Amino acid sequence: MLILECPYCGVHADETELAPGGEAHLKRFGPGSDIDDFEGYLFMRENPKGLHFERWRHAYGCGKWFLAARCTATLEVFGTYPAQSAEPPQSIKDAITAKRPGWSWRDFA
Amino acid sequence: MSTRLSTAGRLIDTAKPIKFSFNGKTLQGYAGDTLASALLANDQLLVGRSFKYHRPRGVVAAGAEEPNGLVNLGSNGTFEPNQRITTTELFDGLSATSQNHWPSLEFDVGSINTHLARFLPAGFYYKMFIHPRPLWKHVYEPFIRQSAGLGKAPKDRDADTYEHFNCTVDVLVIGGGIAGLAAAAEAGRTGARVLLIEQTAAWGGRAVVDQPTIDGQTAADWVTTTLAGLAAMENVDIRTRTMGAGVYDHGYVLAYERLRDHAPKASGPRHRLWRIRARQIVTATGAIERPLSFAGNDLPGVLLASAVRDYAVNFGVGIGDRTVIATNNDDAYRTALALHDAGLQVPVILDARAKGGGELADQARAKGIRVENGKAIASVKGGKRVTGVSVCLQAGQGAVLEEISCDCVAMSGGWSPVVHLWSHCGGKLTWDEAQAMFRPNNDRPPTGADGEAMVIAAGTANGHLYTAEAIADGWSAGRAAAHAAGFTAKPEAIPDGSDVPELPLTPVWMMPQGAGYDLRSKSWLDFQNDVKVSDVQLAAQEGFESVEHAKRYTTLGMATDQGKLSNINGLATLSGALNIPIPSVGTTTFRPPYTPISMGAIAGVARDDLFQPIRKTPISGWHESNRADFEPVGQWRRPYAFVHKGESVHDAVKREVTNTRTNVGLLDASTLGKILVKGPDAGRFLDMLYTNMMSNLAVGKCRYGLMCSENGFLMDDGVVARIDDDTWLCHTTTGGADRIHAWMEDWLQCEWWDWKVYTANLTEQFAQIAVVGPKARQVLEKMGGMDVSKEALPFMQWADGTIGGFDARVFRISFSGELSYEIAVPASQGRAFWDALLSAGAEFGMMPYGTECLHVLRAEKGFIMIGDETDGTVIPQDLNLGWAISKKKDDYLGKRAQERSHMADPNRWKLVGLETLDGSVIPDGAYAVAEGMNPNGQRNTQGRVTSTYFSPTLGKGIAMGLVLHGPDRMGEVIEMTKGDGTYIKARIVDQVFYDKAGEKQDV
Amino acid sequence: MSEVVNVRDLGSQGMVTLRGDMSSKAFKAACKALSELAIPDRNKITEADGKGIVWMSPDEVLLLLPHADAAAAVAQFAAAMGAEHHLAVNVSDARALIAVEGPFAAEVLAKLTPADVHPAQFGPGDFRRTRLGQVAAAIWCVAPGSYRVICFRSVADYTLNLLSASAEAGPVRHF
Amino acid sequence: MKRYSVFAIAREAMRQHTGWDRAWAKATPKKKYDAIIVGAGGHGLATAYYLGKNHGIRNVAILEKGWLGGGNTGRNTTIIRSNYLQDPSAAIYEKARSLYETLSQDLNYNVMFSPRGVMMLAQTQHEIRGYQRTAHANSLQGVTTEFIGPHKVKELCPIINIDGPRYPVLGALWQSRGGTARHDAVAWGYARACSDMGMDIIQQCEVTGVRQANGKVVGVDTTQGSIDCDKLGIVVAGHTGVLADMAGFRLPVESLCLQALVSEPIKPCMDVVVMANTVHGYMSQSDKGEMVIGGGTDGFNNYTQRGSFHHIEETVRALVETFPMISRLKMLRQWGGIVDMTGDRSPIISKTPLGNCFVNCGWGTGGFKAIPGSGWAMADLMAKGEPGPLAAEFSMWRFREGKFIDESVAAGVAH
Repeated sequence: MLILECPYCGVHADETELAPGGEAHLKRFGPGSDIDDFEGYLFMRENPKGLHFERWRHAYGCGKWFLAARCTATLEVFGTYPAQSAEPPQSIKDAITAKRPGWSWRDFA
Repeated sequence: MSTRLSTAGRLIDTAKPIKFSFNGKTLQGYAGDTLASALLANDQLLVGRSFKYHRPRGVVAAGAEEPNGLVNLGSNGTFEPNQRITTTELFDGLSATSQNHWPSLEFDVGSINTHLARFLPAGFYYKMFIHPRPLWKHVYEPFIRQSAGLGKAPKDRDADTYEHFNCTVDVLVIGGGIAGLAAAAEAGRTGARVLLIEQTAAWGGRAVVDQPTIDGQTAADWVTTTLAGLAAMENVDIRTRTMGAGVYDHGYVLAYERLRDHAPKASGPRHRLWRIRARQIVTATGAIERPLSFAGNDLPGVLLASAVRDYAVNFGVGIGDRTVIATNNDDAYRTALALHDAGLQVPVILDARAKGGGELADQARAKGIRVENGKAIASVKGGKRVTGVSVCLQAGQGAVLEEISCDCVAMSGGWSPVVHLWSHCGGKLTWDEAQAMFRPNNDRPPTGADGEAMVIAAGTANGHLYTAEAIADGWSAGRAAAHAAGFTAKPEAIPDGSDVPELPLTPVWMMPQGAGYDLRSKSWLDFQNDVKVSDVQLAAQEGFESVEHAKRYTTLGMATDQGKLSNINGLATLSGALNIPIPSVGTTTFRPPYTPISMGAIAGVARDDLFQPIRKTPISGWHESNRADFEPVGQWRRPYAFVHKGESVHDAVKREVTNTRTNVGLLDASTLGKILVKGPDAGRFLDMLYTNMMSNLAVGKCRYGLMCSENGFLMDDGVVARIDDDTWLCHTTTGGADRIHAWMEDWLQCEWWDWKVYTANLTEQFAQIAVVGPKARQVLEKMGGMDVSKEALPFMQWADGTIGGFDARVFRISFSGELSYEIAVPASQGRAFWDALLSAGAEFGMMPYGTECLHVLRAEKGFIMIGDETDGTVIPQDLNLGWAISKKKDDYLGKRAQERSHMADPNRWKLVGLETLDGSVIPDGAYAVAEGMNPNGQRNTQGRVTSTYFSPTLGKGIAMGLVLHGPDRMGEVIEMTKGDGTYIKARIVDQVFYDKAGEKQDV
Repeated sequence: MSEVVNVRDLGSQGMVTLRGDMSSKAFKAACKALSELAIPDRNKITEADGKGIVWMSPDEVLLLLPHADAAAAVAQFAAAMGAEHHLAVNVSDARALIAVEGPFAAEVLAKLTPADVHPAQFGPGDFRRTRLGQVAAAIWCVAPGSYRVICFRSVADYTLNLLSASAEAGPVRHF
Repeated sequence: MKRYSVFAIAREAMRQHTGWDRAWAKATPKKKYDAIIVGAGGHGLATAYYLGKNHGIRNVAILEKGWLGGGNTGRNTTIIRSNYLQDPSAAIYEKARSLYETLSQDLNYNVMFSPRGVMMLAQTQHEIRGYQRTAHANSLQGVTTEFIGPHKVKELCPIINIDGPRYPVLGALWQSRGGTARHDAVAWGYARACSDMGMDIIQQCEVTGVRQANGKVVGVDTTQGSIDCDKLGIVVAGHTGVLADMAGFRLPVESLCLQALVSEPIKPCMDVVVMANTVHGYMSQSDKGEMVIGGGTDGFNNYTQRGSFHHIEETVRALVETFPMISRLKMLRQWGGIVDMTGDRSPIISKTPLGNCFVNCGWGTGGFKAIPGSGWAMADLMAKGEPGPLAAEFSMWRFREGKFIDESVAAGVAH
């Protein structure tokens, strides 16, 4: 039963107050885009056993979407940050590096 | 015999006799008794039958680890099977019956199995009943099921209520023994929010039975003092009868409080399920004594040594007059001493250790108790109860040296810490060679959200069997937990416990060491599931080498006690058979709950009317009092039809359709989604959301729009109204309101966060009522107010104004093909407006209609319905809705997906109308068959029906469906499945069956 | 039983959703003008003589006022914001307001919400959007033993019954 | 290998069961195999079995990082049914169900297939239409199902509450030859039969790398050394993503935790499997007497085999409403398994970007019931190098074309 801190309202929300939204930092590919890119955008997922970046919505709360850095093997949470982020903030990256030196996820490291 | 001793027990109040019944026999116990102690006090040793061989079973333990003492408790609405008698507190009028036997407990036909035992080894059913095939289902399986299964199935609805409670604490201490008490006291001193829970009704755990000295007082006095101290702390809550059931991720703990099991007549919930968020968890859950594996160790009268002691000290019950004690450690000597002090005989203590015991042994000898070192039990004599034991050398193969008559055997194979809660969430274990036990590996604890340790094991649960160590460990666990949760205080003196020094135990996994097959096949490991030493050895022999395989193959540890007594002995036996060390065998996974918890408690208050929320419109009250036949739509309940007296539901629908087409109908459309979208970028946003162009919609006008998922599939539709320059109102389907609003917010927050758009879900702010039918305008004009003429308010436009004095927003839109006004008024006025419409409409024959009429009306008109024409695999193009897909836009959600080969495939099934040649109604779900079979031998298909109804207006069946190249095959006749293997002929026609020109809705 | 927790529907209550840049002068001024109140910190509510402002999310507050004044307030806010991007809507009828009052009122809520409503953590002026049983709700503490619950109108009956059942089941005596 | 029978039992009983040999042989890796299957769960073992039985390929190794059958095969709710809506699903699940009918005889191992009947409750008008549609589809797919009314439901399952206040039972989709089987026995039976054919089942052998040369797989690195092979089959359910990563390609798969629980055993009171999708719960009674209950899946990636408790709560809540008598039963044990979900919740049985490397995954919540059919189709694919009719539609590339096999459309959800 996860607890995640909503970066908007600061509430340490119970899992039952949140709605999971799948993998984070997906780039949308629209009309005319390459089929591989489009397939990657809609279907291909990192699905790592370990560090993962994912989307959550504080559904039973302020209603805002946010992103979380979490380990899928231990459920450790390294931090949460606003959905309006092209990549994880340095503070989160540092927090991960402290626990998982040499980590990488897609283009992030 | 088993009887009540003159020496009163600690926990019972002989001044308060209690009457109860067992198998119809009325018996007496005392306040403070458990059902087990009360039965034993009445010499009722035999309490049940085992699972597989239906062997006679007696109580073996005194606590939650009891595998045998399970009964059917209560009757009717309070009946409950598999109640554990050692944890069932006695109450006046308690009525219990024993389980798993026929015809009676004393004489059980099923016990024939015990004589067939040699034919029923581990996994026998995998090897037989294979031929002939039908016999398995019809003969063997029913027999196996009937003979398995323990308690009876409840029949009635549960008469009790349950509830949940959520709380957040800094430190949760599980276990009210001296370690737990010390932990709670120390954590409490720091000011941390502390919750201490104990599964039984009494504090102090084992210490108060054996009474070591703590801080110069007896353990009992120390417990009393400590409890007083805890009670005085504002920040500490202590609870008995509350079991730590499970530890989950991020400090989530389930606790199971049994509020009324001991007092059924009291009011309030029966159980309370605690959902605790703890920053730190201390598991001071104690340890469980292990049985010894010797032949006949399953006979009634063979108990754990500690249990025999508990019954004597706590309940003043002597299990036998003559008790033989078998042990491999010093602790069991305490039982001998306790029995001796209670005036009972202990003919001999058989200590499997060559050198025997320490100080406690000396005390025993001093009292004249015979102590035999290096000796063991070869076998126990007796049938339904112990009559004696034959003694042999532990080192030998069981050659009998002497026979000793006795009526009770107290066994002790050493102690195993209760590591369940430590292990639930990933805590690792380590094998302690010296004490022959798995204990928590404190270097690999369960970790929480921050990746740091969240559980600390304490006391005997942490492998510290001595009082001094246990209490000190508890103290430091409490201190460490509080500190980890951010609380500290100046340390005070560590509670000081004193112990009689003990000699180390010697692991004894088989008694005697060299027991032959005849003995091994009578030495029980799992008493309830009838798993013997020989079964585990057979599993190993057949290659079931992993502990998980052996467990599943033999069913060891899969009984209702989940192996609390059998697991360690079982895997020690396995390691012996495989000749590998115990730690390499490993343990099975510990899963919640620690002991079984009621389904009622898990469901909590969510039963009957509170099972799930029922969403109501402002007009629901009227529906309920006017014979509405409801259908659930999401969490809403919408009237399916309003059934008049003497009508069938079908008649009602016909009447509603005809009346709406000829006079005027009234529909409560309040459940439709109404989402306001506002801002400088709102138009641009809606152009991305809808397949249509919405930015160019003129203020005051309405437009029907489609929404697709990024996969291209049609997911919702509805009418969009342009409110003002930067504001649109989007109508969604009933089911879509919340989903689509969340969908909008998702895109606005996560993709186009620089766009200036705000949304608000106004679905519940308004009651929306559709006035539908040729006389709709007359009704509104009669009510007076705004001009609703065709000129002032043409089709597909909206206007604000008043109607009959109500502030209203009126939409000229139609989902029926009739002249139609959808009128939104503030929800608080919805019911009054509805009533006003009804009275104004009376003279025009106005009648309310339900969802089924709505469906028929739209089907006659050929309008699609999300969920009928769509199913998550249909794209707008399939439904000939290309006209609603803007060609001007280079992007909208779903557009890219619709460019994919399969989406653009000309062979996709397309929407058409269907009507049977004989006017009958095509069955729901019918498929259109095509010639031949596919490579998998399945009949080919060329389409399916999506909506099919009897049309009262046309007096025949009408349908819509998706058909291969349908629109190009008008007039063609295809065959549809009837479902009974036959087919019905249907002609492909235009999907619009009524008012093809669309004149009626535009008058 | 002397200990009783009272659960009742407070009837019609004016509520207006205001969305916009809460840091902007215009937004603050407009709120002030409507309520005489300052915008509260996050997860807080400010209340005074029949009016209140609730922090709902980083770009949204909820204005509490008499039901009759809601429509006018919407217009007034819109006027005050002028061209600045905002949203003001009357949601009075979309929601219900419930009072939960009595010695163990906090425990009644704790039976239904995962939020930590221990009086030591959730006191007067504290506000939380969360879940009660299976529905969304907003709760705040007016005074010790006195709480308010806002839920959607369509589930008002469910929420009332849920709270009543929890109240009738009696205190837990944990808080 | 000694045949199992009542006579064998009797013979062994007379000599203290000393004559039973290992159910499957202990094996150490050879240098090279014609085919290597990664994953000794039900699907992997069945694949190996049919490679040998149907295609004569017996120089096969099945590699298992833990213990055979120790994954989802041993932690599911053992439901077997084939009442699926879409043709490809119905085909492979019905193939599996029909193989289950005679599996005990084929394997000479009693897997206790119990065709007691499976019903899926319709509790809304929408569900009625959905299940009627499925019944029509099944009638053309050679799957025997029927849509039955509430009274037949009550007659088949007396403990059900058909007129609950919230969701009365309006009917059900009934498959009389659906049912359950003993999950462990399925894995053990296949393993024994594979071993009997001379195949090597190598447990405690984790694959650490996939070796390839010019676009083709040539072997694997394992914790027991390197092993060469001509063909590689990846059949590791929730851990498919990890293996695919080693093989150098990605799959449209996510790993989630699915939960289940059992009650304490009681005397027989329910002789059918009931699934109630509107309220999200399903239940059957095991031969031991436990009520076996399926819970929900977490919505987030999870490899811990520990799900979130609120799913258990929702499921039990639903079932107490549907079967009021279980309120006073007790939950004995809850657990979780890692299931692999694809974009359309249907499986993948497919070639991969790596030559001679094949994958079988994505069974999500529906794996156990499919084991024999899945193994049959995967063996066919590995033997011929091209998918046969059963596997044809389950390509890993179908998503890019939008060619979904979506079962959720039939109001039902797969279990």
